[in-house]
Amino acid sequence: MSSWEVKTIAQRAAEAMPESVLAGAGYVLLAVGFAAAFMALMGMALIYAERKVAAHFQCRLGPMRVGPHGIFQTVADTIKLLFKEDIVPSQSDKLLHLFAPYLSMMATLLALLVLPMSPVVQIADMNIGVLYVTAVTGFGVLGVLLAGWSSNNKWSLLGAMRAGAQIISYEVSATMALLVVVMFSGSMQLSKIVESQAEGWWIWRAPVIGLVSFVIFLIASLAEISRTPFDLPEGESELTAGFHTEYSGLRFAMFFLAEFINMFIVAGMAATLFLGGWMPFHIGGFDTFNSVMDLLPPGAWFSLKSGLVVFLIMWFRWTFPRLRVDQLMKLEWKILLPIGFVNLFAAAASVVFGWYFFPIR
Amino acid sequence: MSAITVTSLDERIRRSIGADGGASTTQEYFVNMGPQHPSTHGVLRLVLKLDGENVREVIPVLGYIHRGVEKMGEHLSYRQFVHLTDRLDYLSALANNWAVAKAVEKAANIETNERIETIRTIVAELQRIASHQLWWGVFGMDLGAFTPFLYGFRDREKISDILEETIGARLTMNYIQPGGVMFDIHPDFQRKVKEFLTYFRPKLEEYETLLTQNVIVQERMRGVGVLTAEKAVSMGATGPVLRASGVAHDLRRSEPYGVYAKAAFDVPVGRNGDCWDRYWVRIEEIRQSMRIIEQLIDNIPEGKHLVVKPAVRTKVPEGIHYSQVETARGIFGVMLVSDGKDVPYRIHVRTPNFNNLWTVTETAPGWRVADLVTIISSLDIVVPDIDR
Amino acid sequence: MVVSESNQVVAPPIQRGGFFSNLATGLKSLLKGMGITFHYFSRPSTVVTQQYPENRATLKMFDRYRMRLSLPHDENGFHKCTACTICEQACPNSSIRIVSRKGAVTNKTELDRFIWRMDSCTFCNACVVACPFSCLKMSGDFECSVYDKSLLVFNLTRYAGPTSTVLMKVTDPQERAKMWEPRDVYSGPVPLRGTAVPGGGRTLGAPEPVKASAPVAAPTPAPATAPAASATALAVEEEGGKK
Amino acid sequence: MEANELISTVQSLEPAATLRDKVDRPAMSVPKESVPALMRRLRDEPALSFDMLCAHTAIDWHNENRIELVYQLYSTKHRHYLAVFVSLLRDMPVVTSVSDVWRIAEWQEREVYDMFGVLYRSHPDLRRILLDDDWKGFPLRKDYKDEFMLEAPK
Repeated sequence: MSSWEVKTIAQRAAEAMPESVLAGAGYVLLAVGFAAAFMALMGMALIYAERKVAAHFQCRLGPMRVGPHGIFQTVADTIKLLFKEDIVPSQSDKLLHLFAPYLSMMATLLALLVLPMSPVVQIADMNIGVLYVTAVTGFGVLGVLLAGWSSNNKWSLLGAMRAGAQIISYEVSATMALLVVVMFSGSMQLSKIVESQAEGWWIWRAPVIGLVSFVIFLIASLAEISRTPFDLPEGESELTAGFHTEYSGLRFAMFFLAEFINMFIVAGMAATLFLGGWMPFHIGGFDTFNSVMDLLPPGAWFSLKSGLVVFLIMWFRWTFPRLRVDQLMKLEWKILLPIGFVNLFAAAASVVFGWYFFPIR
Repeated sequence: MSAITVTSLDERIRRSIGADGGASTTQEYFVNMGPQHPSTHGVLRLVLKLDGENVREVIPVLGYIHRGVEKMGEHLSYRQFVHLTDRLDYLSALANNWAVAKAVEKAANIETNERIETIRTIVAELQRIASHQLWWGVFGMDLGAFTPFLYGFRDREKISDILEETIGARLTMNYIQPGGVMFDIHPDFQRKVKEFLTYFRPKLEEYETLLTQNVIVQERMRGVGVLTAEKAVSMGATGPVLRASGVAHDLRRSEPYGVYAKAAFDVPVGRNGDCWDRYWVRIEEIRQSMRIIEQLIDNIPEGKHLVVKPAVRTKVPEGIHYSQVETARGIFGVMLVSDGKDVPYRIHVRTPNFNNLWTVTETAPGWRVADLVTIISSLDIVVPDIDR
Repeated sequence: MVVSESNQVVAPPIQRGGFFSNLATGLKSLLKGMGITFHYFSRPSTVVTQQYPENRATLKMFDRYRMRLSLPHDENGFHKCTACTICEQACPNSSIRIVSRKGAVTNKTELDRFIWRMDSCTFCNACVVACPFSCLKMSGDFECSVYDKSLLVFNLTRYAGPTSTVLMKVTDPQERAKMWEPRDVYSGPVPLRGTAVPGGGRTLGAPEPVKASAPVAAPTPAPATAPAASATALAVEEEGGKK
Repeated sequence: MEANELISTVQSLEPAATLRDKVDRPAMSVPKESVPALMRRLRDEPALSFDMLCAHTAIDWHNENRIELVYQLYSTKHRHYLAVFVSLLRDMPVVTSVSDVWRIAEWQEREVYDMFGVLYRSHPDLRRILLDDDWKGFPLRKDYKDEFMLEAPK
């Protein structure tokens, strides 16, 4: 590894750009291509995982027919979706209707770019990484709102409005939880945050505070990506399919994919910020233990951790019912936000007085 | 005499919009919930007047699965009519069969024996449990939790198998006939029912943990869709819906038929008539039904399973004959108008869901769309039973 | 208006306390629910799914399971139906049509065709129960899907002729053979009781023009061990062969 | 309340009420003029308190040229039943609605209108309930015919 300098693709692009625009553009294309391919593959894998996990929660087997244990089921479904007729309602706002799924997808793609999946697999490493992720995930609500509005369907509009209110509200709490980690690690750069957890993960290193902010982050992010128990924008039993009622074929697949990749991003962010990212499980001082833990490559650690969070999210989905709109708002403004505030103050105090295990040397 | 005008649905909606054509109420809009909607449980259509998410008015529109059962009944013999009642409330097929059988037996003076009545009671109670299991699963799904649906169906499957072994059908059973039951119970019946009871008891506790005690479910149900006792009675609601409002009217208790008089059981009643009470009453009814079965299953007396030859067309003396039974959803009543032939002159079925449905027009306004789903689900509606 | 009599149980109210106790009980209830779902997730033995077409070998229907009506033929290939039409009268939706004929030798009414319309049958079992000679049975064969509704009209008898009792009294095989003649799959129109189905100009009993899609050959009443009726639509026959 | 007692109480409320025989529960025939007032008394009289209208339907006596309405009443308080019969002319079946006595009557009367063509005076929302608004005829009448109907089986 020593001969090969660790650089993100974005860095390489930036370096290449002054000399040759073409080379820079090539790197950008490489980055986008990588992200898009990753999205498609990860999306399929997640959908398959979701179906299997759901099935086993419900005493079922799930897809079993296409390939051994149905592993090619999502491939078959993808092919089906690609060939399906793309229906645009005649009374809809056609331009926005066509455009909305891309907007939703774009937000997901942009967030994916900064996720540090291992020290070498990170497309861009910004110094404002946390802020950037918060910003672009908030962008996704636009796609949902436009989809609901342009469909010219009352159920869609209801779903979109629910989504708008929900995502904007819960962003406050999610950011509040993120701030705790930013405070602890003293940086917004995601790679730095990961490195700051070499001695121990923030979820347990800062007693209680880390755990509380992890829980808040998880709940708020679930609401942001509208997964059960916060799947009101889609609320199958209430709004049939919510904002994407009028979508079919490829465009529906885009919403679907964005939803699942968002889940991965939430899991990845949770792993990065609270569970040490690609860092192996280390305990400060126990060197033998730490070296054993190092045997697993960083990428595997990241997958393991984010996989765990993904499983947790699915577990929630297949256990809990849905909240009502007013209860959703109550949970955010009356429960999560006060707790988040108190937690933030506690975090500030603990940073000032160094109240955590293995203080930064 | 002033002229009586017959209006139409369009007229009704126009009236709901208001005299000014909606100019002053720009906030409100109408949506169709159904006939194809995941939580209207079939082809029920509700025209909703909404203000944002808030329900202002509910106009149920019926008839999408009207099959004219009463008209068909005028051409079928009493024994043939039984199989049509399977298709009304298909989750209480046995209880519906029983209502017709009871009416014919009472009218034609057919004496059934103890064995027949015990078998009828046991299978009807088994089906009540199955119906409530299905409802529990669907209720969970309407609230957004998909898993209870599968658990409910998984356990209902056990009952379906038991009934299938004896009856030969899983849904449209046509088992209880005037003058007996179609088959005697299968030799394994008693053992399997006992096995089911031991299997299901811990599962019911799981149901409680998964939904009843879940804080989200409780908050979704608490105080939602309150139906006062006076209104419930005035709207003719029966079954768990009425009992949840605090009126302990249970035909099994007030006019025992079958061998209900022999079994000890409690009638669950609610306090406020909200969704929570309706939910709780049904869960408790599962327990009580299991109690009834437990008491009866070992005491099935010997005897014939059919006292009238099935090839004989039963003639019913002239007059009007009633019978009512308590199905899983309420009182199912049959009125036979006979002119002395073996075919009814007119047959009227009073179905519980028809009356129960209309309480939604009273309870839903003021709540949100999500609550409307909860309320409909807590009424446990079977649409073919409404439309007949 | 809570009527409190004996033998009644009244719904418990939902208990709610202060902010923190609500939070604690709420979280606890959620975790308990997750415990239940995880219990099933972690135990693959609790899976109840049946892999249907694959498990055909082990899938056994109950004896009383009501599907395909059949007119069981005994080991000699003869049935017990006397064409008394009681089942026809018992059928609530006119799914049964008994076509009888004057016997060539006996000069008595005997069964020519037993036509059963699966497309209008509700499997209510009324015919089976009503049959005074117990010659009908609802078999457990439930794989009856076909692409053409007209394939759902079955002729349940394999021969036109008297019952097995009458036939077995005649000891001479030559004489016996004169008394019955084979009947094949029926594919013509079937009148409902009291009215004719529009479009069908043909009458029952008359030789039918054989449709291209309809199965032509019919098994002769050979000594068959299978109790199922001969009249099996082609598609079903193929399905059965795969089992 | 016992059947005889019940009948005499009703007769004291409405002298024109007569016993309807060949019914297996207490049944009274009352003239159609007395319907809303009598029904209200039946509901409000403490000794009767028929607070539930279990079912409301009609019978078409085609040969006698009349339609007979049936109101099946139940009292959740006293747990007794009463069936009230009202005869109407088949050609002009008009009766006053009882929907302000029992809420459910509003929909049950709509069904009777839908199936028998009985018109209800002062009904808040009289329209068809199970059939389409533009349906012709009233199907549960004995002489109803349409092109979908098969002949009655012999």
